[in-house]
Amino acid sequence: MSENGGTTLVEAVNLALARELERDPSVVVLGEDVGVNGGVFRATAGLQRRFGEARVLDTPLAETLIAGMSVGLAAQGFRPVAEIQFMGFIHSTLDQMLNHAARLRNRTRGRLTCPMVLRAPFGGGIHAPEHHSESTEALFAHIPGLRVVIPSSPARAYGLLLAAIRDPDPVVFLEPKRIYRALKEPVADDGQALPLDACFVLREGRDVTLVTWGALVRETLAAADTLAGEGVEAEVIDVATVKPLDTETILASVARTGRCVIVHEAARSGGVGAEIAAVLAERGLTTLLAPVVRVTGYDTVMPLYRLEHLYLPDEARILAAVRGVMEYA
Amino acid sequence: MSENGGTTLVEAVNLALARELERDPSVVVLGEDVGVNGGVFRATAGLQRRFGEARVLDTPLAETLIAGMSVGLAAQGFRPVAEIQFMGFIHSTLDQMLNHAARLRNRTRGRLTCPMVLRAPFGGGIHAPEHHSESTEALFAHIPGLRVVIPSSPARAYGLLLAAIRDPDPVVFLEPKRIYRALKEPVADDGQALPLDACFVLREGRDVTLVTWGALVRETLAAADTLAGEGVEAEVIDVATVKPLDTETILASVARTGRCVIVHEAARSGGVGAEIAAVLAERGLTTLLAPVVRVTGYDTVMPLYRLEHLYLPDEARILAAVRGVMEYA
Amino acid sequence: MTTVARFTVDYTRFLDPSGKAVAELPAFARDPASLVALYRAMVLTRAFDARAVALQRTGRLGTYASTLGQEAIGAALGEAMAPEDVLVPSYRETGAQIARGVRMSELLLYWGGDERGSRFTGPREDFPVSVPVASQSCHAVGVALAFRLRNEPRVAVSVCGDGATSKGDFYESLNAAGVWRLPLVFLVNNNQWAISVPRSRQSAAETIAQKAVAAGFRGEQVDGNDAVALRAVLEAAIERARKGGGPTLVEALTYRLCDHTTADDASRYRPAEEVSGHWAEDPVVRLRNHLVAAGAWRKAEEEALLDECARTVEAAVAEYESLPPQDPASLFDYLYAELPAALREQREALIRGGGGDE
Amino acid sequence: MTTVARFTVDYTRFLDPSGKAVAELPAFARDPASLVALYRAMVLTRAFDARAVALQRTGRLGTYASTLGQEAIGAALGEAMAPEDVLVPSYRETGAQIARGVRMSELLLYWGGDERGSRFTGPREDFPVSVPVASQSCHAVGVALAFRLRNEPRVAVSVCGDGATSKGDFYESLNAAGVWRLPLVFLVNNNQWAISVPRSRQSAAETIAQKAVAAGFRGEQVDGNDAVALRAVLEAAIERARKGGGPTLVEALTYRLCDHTTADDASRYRPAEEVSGHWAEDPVVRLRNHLVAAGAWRKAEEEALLDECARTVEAAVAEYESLPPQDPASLFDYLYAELPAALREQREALIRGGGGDE
Ligand SMILES: Cc1ncc(C[n+]2csc(CCOP(=O)(O)OP(=O)(O)O)c2C)c(N)n1
Ligand SMILES: Cc1ncc(C[n+]2csc(CCOP(=O)(O)OP(=O)(O)O)c2C)c(N)n1
Ligand SMILES: [Mg+2]
Ligand SMILES: [Mg+2]
Repeated sequence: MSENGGTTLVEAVNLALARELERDPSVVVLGEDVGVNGGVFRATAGLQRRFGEARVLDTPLAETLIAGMSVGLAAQGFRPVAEIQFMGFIHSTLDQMLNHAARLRNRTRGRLTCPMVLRAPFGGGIHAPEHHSESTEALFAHIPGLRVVIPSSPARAYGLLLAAIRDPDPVVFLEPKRIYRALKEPVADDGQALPLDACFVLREGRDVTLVTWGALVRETLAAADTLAGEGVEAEVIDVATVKPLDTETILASVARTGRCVIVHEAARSGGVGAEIAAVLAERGLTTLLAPVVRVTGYDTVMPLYRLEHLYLPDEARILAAVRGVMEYA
Repeated sequence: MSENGGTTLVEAVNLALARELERDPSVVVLGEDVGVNGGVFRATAGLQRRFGEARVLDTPLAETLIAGMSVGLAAQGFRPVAEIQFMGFIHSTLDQMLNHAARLRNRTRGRLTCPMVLRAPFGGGIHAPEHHSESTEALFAHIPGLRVVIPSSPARAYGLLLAAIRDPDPVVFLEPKRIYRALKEPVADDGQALPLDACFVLREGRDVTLVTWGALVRETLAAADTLAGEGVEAEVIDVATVKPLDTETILASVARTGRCVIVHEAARSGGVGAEIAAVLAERGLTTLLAPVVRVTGYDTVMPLYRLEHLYLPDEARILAAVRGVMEYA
Repeated sequence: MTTVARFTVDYTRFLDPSGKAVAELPAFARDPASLVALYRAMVLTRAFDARAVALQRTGRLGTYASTLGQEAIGAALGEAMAPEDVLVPSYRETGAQIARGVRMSELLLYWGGDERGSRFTGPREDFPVSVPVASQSCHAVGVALAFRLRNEPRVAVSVCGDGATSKGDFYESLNAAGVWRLPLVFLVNNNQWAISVPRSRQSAAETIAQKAVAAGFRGEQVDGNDAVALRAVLEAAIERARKGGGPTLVEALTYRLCDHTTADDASRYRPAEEVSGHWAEDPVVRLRNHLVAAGAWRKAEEEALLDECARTVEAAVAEYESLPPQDPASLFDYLYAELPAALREQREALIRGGGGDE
Repeated sequence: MTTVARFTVDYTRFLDPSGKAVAELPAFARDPASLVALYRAMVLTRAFDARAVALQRTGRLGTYASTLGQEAIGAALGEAMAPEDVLVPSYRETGAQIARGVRMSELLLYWGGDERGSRFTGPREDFPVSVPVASQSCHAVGVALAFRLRNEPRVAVSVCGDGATSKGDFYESLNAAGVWRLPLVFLVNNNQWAISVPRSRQSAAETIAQKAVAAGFRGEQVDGNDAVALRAVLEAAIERARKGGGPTLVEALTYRLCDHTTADDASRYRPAEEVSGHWAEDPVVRLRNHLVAAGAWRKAEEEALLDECARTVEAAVAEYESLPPQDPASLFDYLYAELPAALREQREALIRGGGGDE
């Protein structure tokens, strides 16, 4: 799809949307500027031209409505895939997602269901304006009845988005926009979904387990490479589905390595990393040879872009944390 | 204030509101039905009659507005104390609380500030209708720039609410409605605030640390009594301010006891208990003699009232967890 | 300065409070016998309401929201909607729900704190009660859009109260329905109160109907205690929507003769005289008077009807009370289509009898 | 059926696109010299905008939202508001912000990703830019209520775009302002586009002004490229509000001649001819033509003004670029009045150079 053979993450999103629009007439794409404009990040580029205005709809500027009407469409058997333009504007969907999307099946004992996807680009690092760099996945990850899925590569974006759209329950699908175009890899548009609710072990290692998701998978893998040069073999786990958590994979890995560093961009307190560390403290305690360390955004407001580099965890911080953990006797 | 000398928690809230309305002309109370009706739980009973319609305002039925206009009032030097009728309806304030209330000071480098309080009754156990039993404090506790405060007794409700109103920054103040009237104690209406950002150690003990907040403080204290009869001395910590967390008190306690059970009503995954357990895994690991156990609501939707007793943690579950932790070798 | 846009709001009433026709009746109403069904539905709703309140008072039901004084709305809506249409209700649409085939035992289950009350065996696509006011308007937009996308001649009806019209999601929904000219009717039960907040403190708009002006479509007022007017206006709005004429906002002007819910004590905030004054507008009496005057209803029929309603309601109560509680596992079994592995342990722990905290 | 409410929306224009008066001018405009200030403000805004866009293109500024074609709004608002009033802006009020005394270097700082840009040294109670569209309307309600509670003759002005009027918080704010008859003017910059969504797809309402009908107060349209009309209408609305006459919604009909922001490419979704057609309405040219025709403006003055604006803007750029970046600790130092103990370690770790992850 791209000049030099590879596919970017945002192109993979586009491929997955097109594939499902093609395959399943109940799929509709909706959101602000998703039509003619193809989305402010081009995730929906060309879809309206190809599938028509009835399948790819520009909505009025109203996020609560976007989430709420998706509930209505989904209850009627459609599979709405709604885009929220930036995660900073997703918070007014919380009422609908928590009170309705996540509960419709349970409330009606399965009579009505809510197979919807709420997509949003998230995270910092692209020098964007205020409110355009949020990472608030933990808010959604606390809500029973939801799934929260975060891809970290083009291939996983493709396969996980297919899975999210096909899933019979509501999925919040968060796309790390910092790597929308930063990396390319061959993506076969073969309609093969990847499993939800499962971590991906991206690198095996016996010395320490690095647990992460989204854009920071890149820095974490780079750190693992650097560590390998120092004789430390790090296992790298991409959590991918942060709700519900595949704790078994993480526990099994830490049972082998005895050490765990969790890396995420969101503010530390109450981030998804807290849940992972808590699970280790509950069910992996005896396997721990060192404290569980979190390398995360600070408990501050994401700063405007001039200082955002200070906020974002980077390879150096990951390395420092891992070295600390390794030295721990 | 009450027949038999004691003051209930909801009466203590009322006393604190009246005290601050009296003391500080910049305090205004607003919300749905807070005026003539005195609030659906009577927390604002009599205040409009006493302080007038300019100080105690019924708003239109619009939670986003209630939070957002409070930001405007606060920026103008008022100290709005807004009531959200039930926590189930608080989620549409999240956009305003996260994007504005929590950020106004930071965004303007201190030029404008946001000394507002958003009060809401929360939690289950009163056989209320759907959406009237939520415990979603973790959503707010993840937001940098906010404080989240939860009293667990009439005296602490009084003292902490005074502190919240006097605090120069936004505070989400969550009132455990299950114990609004369930217990009474003498409350001196002396205008003495209690400290924010600090846990209360309600009971000292050397064997295990029980960490909790809100309505479940009662069951936890009861469990501690039962345990004392079995020769287990439990320390009971009421976290009170769940954001920011007073981790020092918790760490110090666990350093002494070596064991920790966390009790909360909210869904387990990503609850505030996760952050506490994570802090123990990071900074208290060597002091832990047993896994950190969480006794919490399930990762399910709070059921309608007929089955809510199955959802709510109770003394039996606390006891079972503590006994498990104590037996751990 | 030139005038670039003009709007009006119309008001419809056919029967005055005494039941006398004040305008030429619509076709369906000229044969008074055809109004009997409307009347019967209102009486049944009132009987159910009274029983539900009584059950709550004796601890056999949870908090309940009566529709006393507002029965004409549900009865008329029940007749105006086609079975294949979809109702998206708030918590005060008991009458319409019954009329559409939700079992009374299901309604009791819902208010009795049991999720099975929302697994309707009747109108399978109707939405369950929405407690967060106005939030359901957005769902109705999605439902109506689904009809449009599938080219089905069906209509969604979203119902909420006067207080709910202050909420942003109400307006977002109106606006979207206008943009897409959706087959969607917004019905507002303007019962003058939102718990303790009177209509005058809820909005400075002279009418609720005019809120549709903001969204570019028709809003109209109707006497909400006049079942004939309600049925006529709702039928017209629904048929217009069905034929591609777009949405309508219908404001039904009525009065909440009851407390907000059984958890409320309205005497704290409104004078008894205001309430008793509104009893003169009682929609049930109004239609009965009309039928009696037309010779279409007699004392014996009234007695038989009351008797029948009492029996129907009693049977529903018996059904409600005979149903064993749900299994504890039900807390988990409807959360997702398939239980995620992460939740298996919690479910097992719950079944074992609570705990299972690791 | 009777009509129970009627509404109209008026439209005001004084100058036609060529600058000719089409109606009797308001008092302030009869002396054309008095319009020069208005004109100068517009030209300065345009100069600033052009420079900001250029800075962005060369990587010296972040994403920027130009106001090209919409300069009359900010200039007129700047004149209509009193210094003690409070502006509650969106991100496209550069003109009004400059007119109210926000330093251009501060504006550059904000768009340059530096929080100090919102610590205005000028209008100290004005709100900073609000990025989440319409959310600021709620703040304006609070500000206006504060004025009312303190009995101050001050007015809040909330500004947003046409797209923002689809959001629920916009409506919640209108409704509350209506209920309390607040000293609050809602100004909508209807530039016909919300990024790629045209006005016609945003709402079926014939005018944005009529959205005020939903809230029970006056809404009016004004030619948003006619600075004279804008000033007249805004002054009247603000003075009415100041005197207790309640809120007004003013819809300024204009056109976004620029891309949405520097991150946008509008050619993807709107034809070049549409844009070039709207250049004929250019508010700057319109007022200049008017002044020139009235003999109140000459070529030399124009040249001097352009020169002066260029120098003023350049000085602001120099000031912006000379400011050293904020201290890393600034990430923590404005979060709370006093840093909570729980954050001390994180702050220290950051100062030490990142990390400090335990
Ligand atoms: C979003 C939301 N906020 C608050 C409540 C609490 N509440 C329940 S009913 C009600 C008043 C609703 O009034 P109205 O819309 O007029 O409907 P009515 O009850 O009169 O039928 C309130 C405030 C709620 N259910 N939802
Ligand atoms: C709540 C929210 N949703 C989405 C966005 C992203 N966004 C920024 S500007 C814009 C369009 C706004 O259009 P309009 O209100 O007409 O203002 P204009 O930009 O034309 O001045 C959108 C969708 C946002 N800033 N806030
Ligand atoms: Mg009402
Ligand atoms: Mg616009």
